[in-house]
Amino acid sequence: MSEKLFVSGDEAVALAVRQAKPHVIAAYPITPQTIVVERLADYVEDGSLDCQYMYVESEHSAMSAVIGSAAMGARSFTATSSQGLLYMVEGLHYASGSRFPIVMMNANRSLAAPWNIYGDQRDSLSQLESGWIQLYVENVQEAFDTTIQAFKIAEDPEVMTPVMVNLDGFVLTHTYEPLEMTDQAAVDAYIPYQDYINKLNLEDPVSTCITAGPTYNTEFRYQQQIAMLKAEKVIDESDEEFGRLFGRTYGGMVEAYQCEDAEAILVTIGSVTGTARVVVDACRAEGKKVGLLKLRCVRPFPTEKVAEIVKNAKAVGVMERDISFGFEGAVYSDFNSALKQQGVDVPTCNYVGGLGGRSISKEDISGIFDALLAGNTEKPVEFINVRRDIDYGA
Amino acid sequence: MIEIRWHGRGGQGAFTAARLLGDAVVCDDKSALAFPSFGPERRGAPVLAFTRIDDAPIKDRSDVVDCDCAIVLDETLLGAPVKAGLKPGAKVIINTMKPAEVFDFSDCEDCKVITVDATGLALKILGRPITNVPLLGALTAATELTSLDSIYKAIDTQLPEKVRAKNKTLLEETYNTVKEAL
Amino acid sequence: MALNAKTIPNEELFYGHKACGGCGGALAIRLALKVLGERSIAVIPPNCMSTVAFVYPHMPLFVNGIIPPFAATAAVMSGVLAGAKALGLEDYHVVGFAGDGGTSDIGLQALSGAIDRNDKEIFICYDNEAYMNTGIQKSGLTPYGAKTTNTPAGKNIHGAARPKKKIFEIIAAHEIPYAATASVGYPEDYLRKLEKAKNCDGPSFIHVLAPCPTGWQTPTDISIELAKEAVDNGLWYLAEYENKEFTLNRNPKEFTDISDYLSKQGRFSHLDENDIALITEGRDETWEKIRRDWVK
Amino acid sequence: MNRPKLSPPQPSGTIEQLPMGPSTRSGHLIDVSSGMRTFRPVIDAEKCVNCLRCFLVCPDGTIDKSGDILEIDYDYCKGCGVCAKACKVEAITMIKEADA
Repeated sequence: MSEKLFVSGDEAVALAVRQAKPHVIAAYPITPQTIVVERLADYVEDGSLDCQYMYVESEHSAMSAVIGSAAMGARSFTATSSQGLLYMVEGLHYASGSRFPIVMMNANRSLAAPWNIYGDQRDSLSQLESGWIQLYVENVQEAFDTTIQAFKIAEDPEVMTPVMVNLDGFVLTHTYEPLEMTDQAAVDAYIPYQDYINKLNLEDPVSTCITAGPTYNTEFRYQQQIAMLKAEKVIDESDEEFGRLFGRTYGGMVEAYQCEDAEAILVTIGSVTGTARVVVDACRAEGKKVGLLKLRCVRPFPTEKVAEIVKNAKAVGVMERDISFGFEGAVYSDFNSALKQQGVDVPTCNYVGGLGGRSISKEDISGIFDALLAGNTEKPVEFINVRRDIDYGA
Repeated sequence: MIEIRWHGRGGQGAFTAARLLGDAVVCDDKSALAFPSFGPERRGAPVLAFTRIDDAPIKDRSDVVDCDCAIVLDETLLGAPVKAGLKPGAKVIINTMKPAEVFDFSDCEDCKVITVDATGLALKILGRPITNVPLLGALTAATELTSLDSIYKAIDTQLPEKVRAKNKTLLEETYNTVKEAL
Repeated sequence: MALNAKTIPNEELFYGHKACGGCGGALAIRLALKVLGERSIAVIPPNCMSTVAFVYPHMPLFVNGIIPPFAATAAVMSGVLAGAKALGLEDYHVVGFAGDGGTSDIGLQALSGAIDRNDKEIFICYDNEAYMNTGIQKSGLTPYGAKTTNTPAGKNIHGAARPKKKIFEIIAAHEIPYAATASVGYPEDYLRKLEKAKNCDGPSFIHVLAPCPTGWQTPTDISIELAKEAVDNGLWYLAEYENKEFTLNRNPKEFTDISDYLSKQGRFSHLDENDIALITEGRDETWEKIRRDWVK
Repeated sequence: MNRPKLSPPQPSGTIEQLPMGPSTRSGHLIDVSSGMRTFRPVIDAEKCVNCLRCFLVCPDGTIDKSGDILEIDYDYCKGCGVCAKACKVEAITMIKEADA
């Protein structure tokens, strides 16, 4: 019988990591990820988690340490956020290029300057090119379930690519919600530890993370691309199998909610999806044909799936807590490119909001649906709720 | 959906109360979200915490704008933020020795003020002026959102073992005090 | 059994590499691996040695090896140790070979952290006194007066303006179980220190002077000899730190001529009498202190 | 001579046969270093007193001490001359590669 708990997103991740039984955990504290590393330290202290828990002096060293442990073939976990993720960036590429199946939790948080500890997704979305699989979750239960799935995806022999599980800072990391735990024995069976070949070996020495010049570099890179593309199927299948075992499933790469006959579809990532569901239900009750496309995975990008889902819509909005200054949101660029690749011609709009922790309200979202339904898609990139008249009392 | 707003100062345990309430209603097979006003507030600074309660799983993650109930852990916090966004018929529970009549909420439609000397009760039972659990007792007495039994269960999972028994006593005593007064 | 040319193994574990002829760094790694053995895991950050050890598919390193991020030699070593420990592996040594910059500049934070964790790793700084891999730029261990490509020597600037960081003392200040300085010009002393590091039950650090004929602008055949001269003339010293005490291993009664050492190297060819006087003064100041504090 | 040998090149294959990630077995030599040499050291076995100083200081480890006399692996000797300088009995001479 599964246990029902009332925990925060950070705690859920720590509980999931405990069930995944990593050999090595190395992490450096940063708000709003801190509780993950605190809880994991507690589990090591109380004996409920048997692993090498490393106190490191920086995120750069945290990532480097799990690169070292993964190079030995040890299941390895780290967690970070925001500036910490950026401080790790060099290591992200070492890890993905070396094909080490590291799992990392990232608490999505804004980037300085201006300094801000609150949630947006500019940290992880700035790392789409890092070679990591990027998963985004909507609620605390999904954070738990996806963290367990992440180990399966990363360690799949066809994938062997590190996975970043992203939780919106505070809105998910610090919000308490009901959580159904999974049975430990079933998790053990779902993600059994398996040895891998690109690790160091005392009996038959290996050189890893080595140099590959122009003669071989392209081929190693091509392998990475193939592995990422194969990951798409593995992400879907891992979620399906999880559903069979534990009764919860999230649609794999994407989830289409009320999209079948939808005239206007909003694409969302992360926790805002929940609020958007409420708005979709309300709009539907009023007879408005709107739908929601939740991107659960941004790398690899679900090109064919998104095109298939939105192809009959009249307008699509892409909402993201991110902006590539001077252009548009990174996910919007990807999304448009996916449609173009797939020959789908639907007007699209980019809604940039939720920056630095600003709440995205139901009214914001219903306003977007109304605009999309009315065909107001002339302005491709729109900042939501920019306060042009600043009231310093507010 | 029922939305509760807790007004406290950093260190008073407003968020713990929000969490205990959430956990308790989850024990009742309802759904709940509990979250603090996120931020780097230090001890003593005014803080907010929220509990959202519903029968169905809660998906809405936008900020709480209007609330069904505002709970004030310390009467010095009374002011505009407490009055903001009260739904018609909202309940305001205030930790004070004064009677409810002295608090003017006439500008809030059908608002009902309930007062309780939570500090006094806490000093008597805990020996410390920690008012979050007694105010949860007062809220339960005033709203019956959950039961004392469910809060006991929540206390068992959310609070450290050594403070559980006294907090349960304090909870019950405040609950009874408010019930009698109503 | 003392380690020397007769007793160390004939087998080579770093062989066929494409380091420059006369490379002191290559000798430092070669000798270290002879002492540490084939169950070593070598962590070599981006530097000359990883450049010559790891170019696929030519693999001159005969033990396990990995290139860590430049700043993170010690952190990757810690991770390797943690992984090995968690997987129950036994009988191995984790050794890092970082250059002077990879130790005293960009690698210092991770090294400090690893020592603080008391991780049993052997960190070897092969010091050729500049960033040679990128084309000879000043590092924290470039000595006063050395001409590098970013501390040029001309009328206004006479090469590097500051003396070497005292990285051995910085590491010792962590109260590390074992730290030593060494020189490839005194290989038996270096071998003895490697053996101590190998048997040390905690982090250990060896700072070994390893001349670079290319960066020092010298003929290849004198590079190992120069490493000996640097000790004999007092510009380098052989010392150890263990049980929270410093020991000076070699205390020359008289120093050999500094000018002779400097004049053999193109990087010092611009130095005038004033510069040499300053270098001599710096040396004497250092020795006054270490003789006072490190000689029992 | 007890020194690693040049390994035959790996047989050609498909991209699938490349190792996963840039990793491969350590200790695999596909090239020699003799091309880096202008001079080569030659040991006069008569003069050699077998002190092994040259073996000790060779940065490339190309002097093999396992036999009755020291042998140099000319596949990997770069001709740096460190051994000749280190030899106290002047048993090692550097001769021009062209004259060898």
